[in-house]
Amino acid sequence: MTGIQRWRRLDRLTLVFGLLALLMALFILLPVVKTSTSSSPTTLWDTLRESEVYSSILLTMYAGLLATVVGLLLGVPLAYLLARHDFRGKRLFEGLIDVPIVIPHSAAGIALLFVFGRQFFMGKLLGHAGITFVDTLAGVVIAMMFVSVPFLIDSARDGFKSVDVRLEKVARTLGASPFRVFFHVTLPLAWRSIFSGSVMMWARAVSEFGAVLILAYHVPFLGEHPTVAPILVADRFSCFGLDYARPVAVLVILISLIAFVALRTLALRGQRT
Amino acid sequence: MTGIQRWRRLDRLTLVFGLLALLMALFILLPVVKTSTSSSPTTLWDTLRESEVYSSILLTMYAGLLATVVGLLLGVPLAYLLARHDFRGKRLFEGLIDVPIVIPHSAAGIALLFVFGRQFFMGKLLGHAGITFVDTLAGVVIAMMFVSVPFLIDSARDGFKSVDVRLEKVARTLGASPFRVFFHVTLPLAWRSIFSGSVMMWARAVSEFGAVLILAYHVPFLGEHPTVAPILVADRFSCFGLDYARPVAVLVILISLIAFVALRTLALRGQRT
Amino acid sequence: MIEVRGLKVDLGGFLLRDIDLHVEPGEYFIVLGPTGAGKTVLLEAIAGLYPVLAGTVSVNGRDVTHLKPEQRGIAIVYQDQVLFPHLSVEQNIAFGLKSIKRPGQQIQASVTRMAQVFGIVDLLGRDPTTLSGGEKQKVALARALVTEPAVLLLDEPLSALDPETKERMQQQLAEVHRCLRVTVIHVTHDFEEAIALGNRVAVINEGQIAQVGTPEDVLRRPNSEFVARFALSRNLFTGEATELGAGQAMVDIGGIQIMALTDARGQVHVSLRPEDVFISTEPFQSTARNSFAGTITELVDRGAVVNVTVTVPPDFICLVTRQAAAELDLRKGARVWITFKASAIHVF
Amino acid sequence: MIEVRGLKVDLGGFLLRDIDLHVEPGEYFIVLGPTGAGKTVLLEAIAGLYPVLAGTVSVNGRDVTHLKPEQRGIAIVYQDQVLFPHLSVEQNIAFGLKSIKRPGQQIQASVTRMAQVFGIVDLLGRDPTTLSGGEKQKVALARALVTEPAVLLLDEPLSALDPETKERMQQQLAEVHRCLRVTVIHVTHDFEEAIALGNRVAVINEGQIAQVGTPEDVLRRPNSEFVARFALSRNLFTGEATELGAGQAMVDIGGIQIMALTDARGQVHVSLRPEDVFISTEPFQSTARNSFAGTITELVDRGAVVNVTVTVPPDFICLVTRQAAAELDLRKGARVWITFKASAIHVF
Repeated sequence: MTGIQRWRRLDRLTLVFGLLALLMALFILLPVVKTSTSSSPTTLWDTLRESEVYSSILLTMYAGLLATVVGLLLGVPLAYLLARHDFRGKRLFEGLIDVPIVIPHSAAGIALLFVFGRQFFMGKLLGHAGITFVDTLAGVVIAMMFVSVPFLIDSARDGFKSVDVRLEKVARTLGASPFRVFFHVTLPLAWRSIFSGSVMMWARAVSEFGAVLILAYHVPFLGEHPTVAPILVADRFSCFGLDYARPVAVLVILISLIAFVALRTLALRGQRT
Repeated sequence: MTGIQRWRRLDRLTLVFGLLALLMALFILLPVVKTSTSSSPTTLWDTLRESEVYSSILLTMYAGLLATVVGLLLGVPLAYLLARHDFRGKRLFEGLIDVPIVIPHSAAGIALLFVFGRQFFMGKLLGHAGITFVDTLAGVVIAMMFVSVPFLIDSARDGFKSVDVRLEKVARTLGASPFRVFFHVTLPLAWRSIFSGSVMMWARAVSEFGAVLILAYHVPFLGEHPTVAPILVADRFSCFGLDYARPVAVLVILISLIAFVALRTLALRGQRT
Repeated sequence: MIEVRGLKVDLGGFLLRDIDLHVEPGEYFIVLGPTGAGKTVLLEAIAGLYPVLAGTVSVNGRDVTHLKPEQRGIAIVYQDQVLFPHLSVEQNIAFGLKSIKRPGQQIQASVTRMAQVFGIVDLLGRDPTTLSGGEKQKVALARALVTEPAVLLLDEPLSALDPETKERMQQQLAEVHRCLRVTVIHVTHDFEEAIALGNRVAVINEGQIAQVGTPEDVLRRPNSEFVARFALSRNLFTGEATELGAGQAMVDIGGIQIMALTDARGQVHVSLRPEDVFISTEPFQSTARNSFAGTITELVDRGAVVNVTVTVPPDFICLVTRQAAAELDLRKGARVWITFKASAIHVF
Repeated sequence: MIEVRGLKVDLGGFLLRDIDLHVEPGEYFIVLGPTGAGKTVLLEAIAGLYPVLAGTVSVNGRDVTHLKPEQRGIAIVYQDQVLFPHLSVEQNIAFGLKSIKRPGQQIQASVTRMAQVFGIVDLLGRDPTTLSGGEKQKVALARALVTEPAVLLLDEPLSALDPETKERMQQQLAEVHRCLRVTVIHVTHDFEEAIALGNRVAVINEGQIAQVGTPEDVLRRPNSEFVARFALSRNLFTGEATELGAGQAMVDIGGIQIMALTDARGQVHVSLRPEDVFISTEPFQSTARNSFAGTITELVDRGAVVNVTVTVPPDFICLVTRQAAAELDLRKGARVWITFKASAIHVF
């Protein structure tokens, strides 16, 4: 009788949906799991010790971190203002902020070239100040930031929205300046959303391929000229074939996965600052 | 006096944040706007008439659409089950579903090769059935789906979660089968989230570069061998330089933008089915 | 008819256990319990919407324990109605009939008839999110009853309504039950609802059924503190109200007639708070409309105050201060007059 | 002292306009208005947290209209307290002092002193999300008062509390106001709160101030229906309560002494519903503890019932049925006895 009762809960809908869901889950998980386990630890270790590989991975992580830091510095204020103020055309503006997610990555790179390229506009301006973007670390950072910062802005905005504006009002009447209110009340309470947005931004930044390829293929970094890891994988694949590309792919997938899982766990746990 | 009063609202925090936010907004909007307006309509029209360009754009849109449809078919059931059932390790599972967002795009392509490549596993299996993925439309679709379906699943799951489960329970007691309940109560009420998730998925799919490059560079399509638009832009840039790549980049940015804004407006408006 | 035997349900923290209910065909059965006693889950378990650990449910002699919710012939109406927000009122009511694939014409006729019963024909084209609480409740009831369920489960159907709407809905529930002769299980934490509507009442306490009986039984011989506390806080009578000028009525509560301010007529319930009753040793002329001679049958000391039971008959519980009791020398067997104002009487 | 002149605020739909308030130093000023009258926005406008369209606000003679909220010396306590959820109780209270950069030792001393005033020393280490409603309210008040604001704004501080906690908080508010001599503006929709706490009351109706005066003034000569309806529904008196055994007190309301069931002592307010008063043409012995002779000075016909004013003095409003009035031949100038039970008296 209990057997029947247990089976009864699996009605036809759940069975059909379960089957379809299983296909989707396998489709996502199989490639990840299969690739992660396809190279021996020794091969991976040897690959990591190649100077081209480790300088590439270092460059990717470092540029991703820089992009995230700059994104925090400029994106968090924007997110705060969007959460607290209403204005005409806000909806459209918020839509435009999400545009980098939509446009083809290589086209994003070209769009960035139009603004930051040596012969154009800001590029010229900043060039006079000695800052160039084409084939430099700054270019990698800018390409990464462009395609990934919308994730941070969206998440931070939702975080700020969930902080009761009356907490800020009370703090003001208690004698706190707007800056003190922001750093001692609003930011600590929205921190979790900002942090998990940063993790998403960082993850998206280090995985970027197209925009970086256009703007900054090989860049001078730590005395070498590495390229970012996603490009390295593609280069090895197109020049030497799958077998040669595999260990690098596995390595960057594993590193991305471990960093993402660790940071995500931290984001879910760290309710308090 | 009213002048003073109006200025008073712009306290120092708002000024500083406004400045930083302005930098961020310009950083995102300038490249998009500048590129969109940098080519004359005549040039764009001529570019669009090149067979290489329009077959590439058609391929991109068509493959993106197919990926989204398959994503809906398999991802919506998964999202529904995740919204309605709890199980051990659900948190971890939901994290793994988001993994394709994190891993480098080119590495994602390699991971897919490991499962769908001719000499591997599923690829072999499906190869016997006459379905191959390397350098075919199916490969483009799979690469696009892999990197973009998490957006749909997350959005659909949140949509299903916001539908009161008691609506489903009442419908059951009124004599409706689980399937009728799903298609006549749950789906119409979660439709808006699913639709806007589909828009995000489609946008992410047509913008993908790295994974498609690895899995299916040039594919047979409508009697030609086009590549997807993001790759076309990068190829033209690396082979012929910026001036030659520009009109194509502008074209795909404009098409993506228009489609995204139109679909997003539809998603925000279409509260009822 | 519905019969529940040995039902056991896990409420995540505590258990509902050994739930036995036997409800006669056409009976209006009340399940009474304090907030948080798991009453909603009990209804969902009966309807097949919540997993049960043990026990059986039968409807009209058929064991439905292993049937799906849509096969049981049991309808449920939740406290906050949960109307389908994407369907019109008419489509809401028609939903059940369309699910069981009735022909279109028959659906049309049934929906119209049910809308007439509830007086909501005007609302059929409306969007349910624009309705008031009382209107939503009527639509939810119509949606449930149009499928002609063998049993109707009501989850606190009156508790979210304002007092005035609540009174009207209560009358409508009683009327609909009388006309459609559906078997009803109605869960509530409100005693007056239980007394006004229930043929029989089951009291749930700490996950078990503490008592089953007529409302009078339960109130006279309460075996849970929850009921006892309520029973001591009210004088409750059932009677026949007859017209006595606009806004006033004379209620015959068996033996004596009391005057009350109400528009209700016919079978009614009346309640009177013990602190609103005066005791005097002699009759007197005052503006109080109700004055009766009786005998003190019980005195219960409660610190600063004393609960005095005066048998007229019926019994009235009166609350007086200790000094007053001493001064008037109230003691068992003494002959006294009780007096209370017409405005102190609550009719429901 | 705080002075508001011609304040005009857009509430998105309607306007608060021509708001003039003059509150004396150390006064406890009540703003009374129905729910949805924009009372919270009024307080936010005074504190500089909501944009004003016109008008000025001065605190102790200084025009603060163009100052930032943190420079006004006006503290606000919201109905649901909004304590900082990421700070401990102690850090919540210390927040204001840290903002104005007091030395650490002084902060420690002030926080401890304020915690003693409110009896929350034990709670200092707690997480505010774990506190009860009453405890949260004390912390919110301590957090506001520790900064020694010139004016304290209270937004319905008692309405979210259960009746018992509410009574204690009300006493504590009165006490704190007396000890700390802070100027208070307290908005509420509750008359009894206004009467119990207010030195003066301003009644807001339809976006404007309808009336300002002592609670008695406003109640005796109401110029809004909102006040009038309340004034007619209660007999309200102020008096001195003295011990009369545990749980009982004799309240001297100027001329007569009435008995009540309460633990309150000293200056109190008492209310009595008109339907709880009996009128008789002769005195009589009963359990009712309060019986006084008086003269009928007014009769107001209200359909099935009649409002009778009996001057003892003071004046009592009594509600009797039309028949009772006719039967006893109640008319203006007649000598009658009024009687009510000790348990019918509400002391607050």
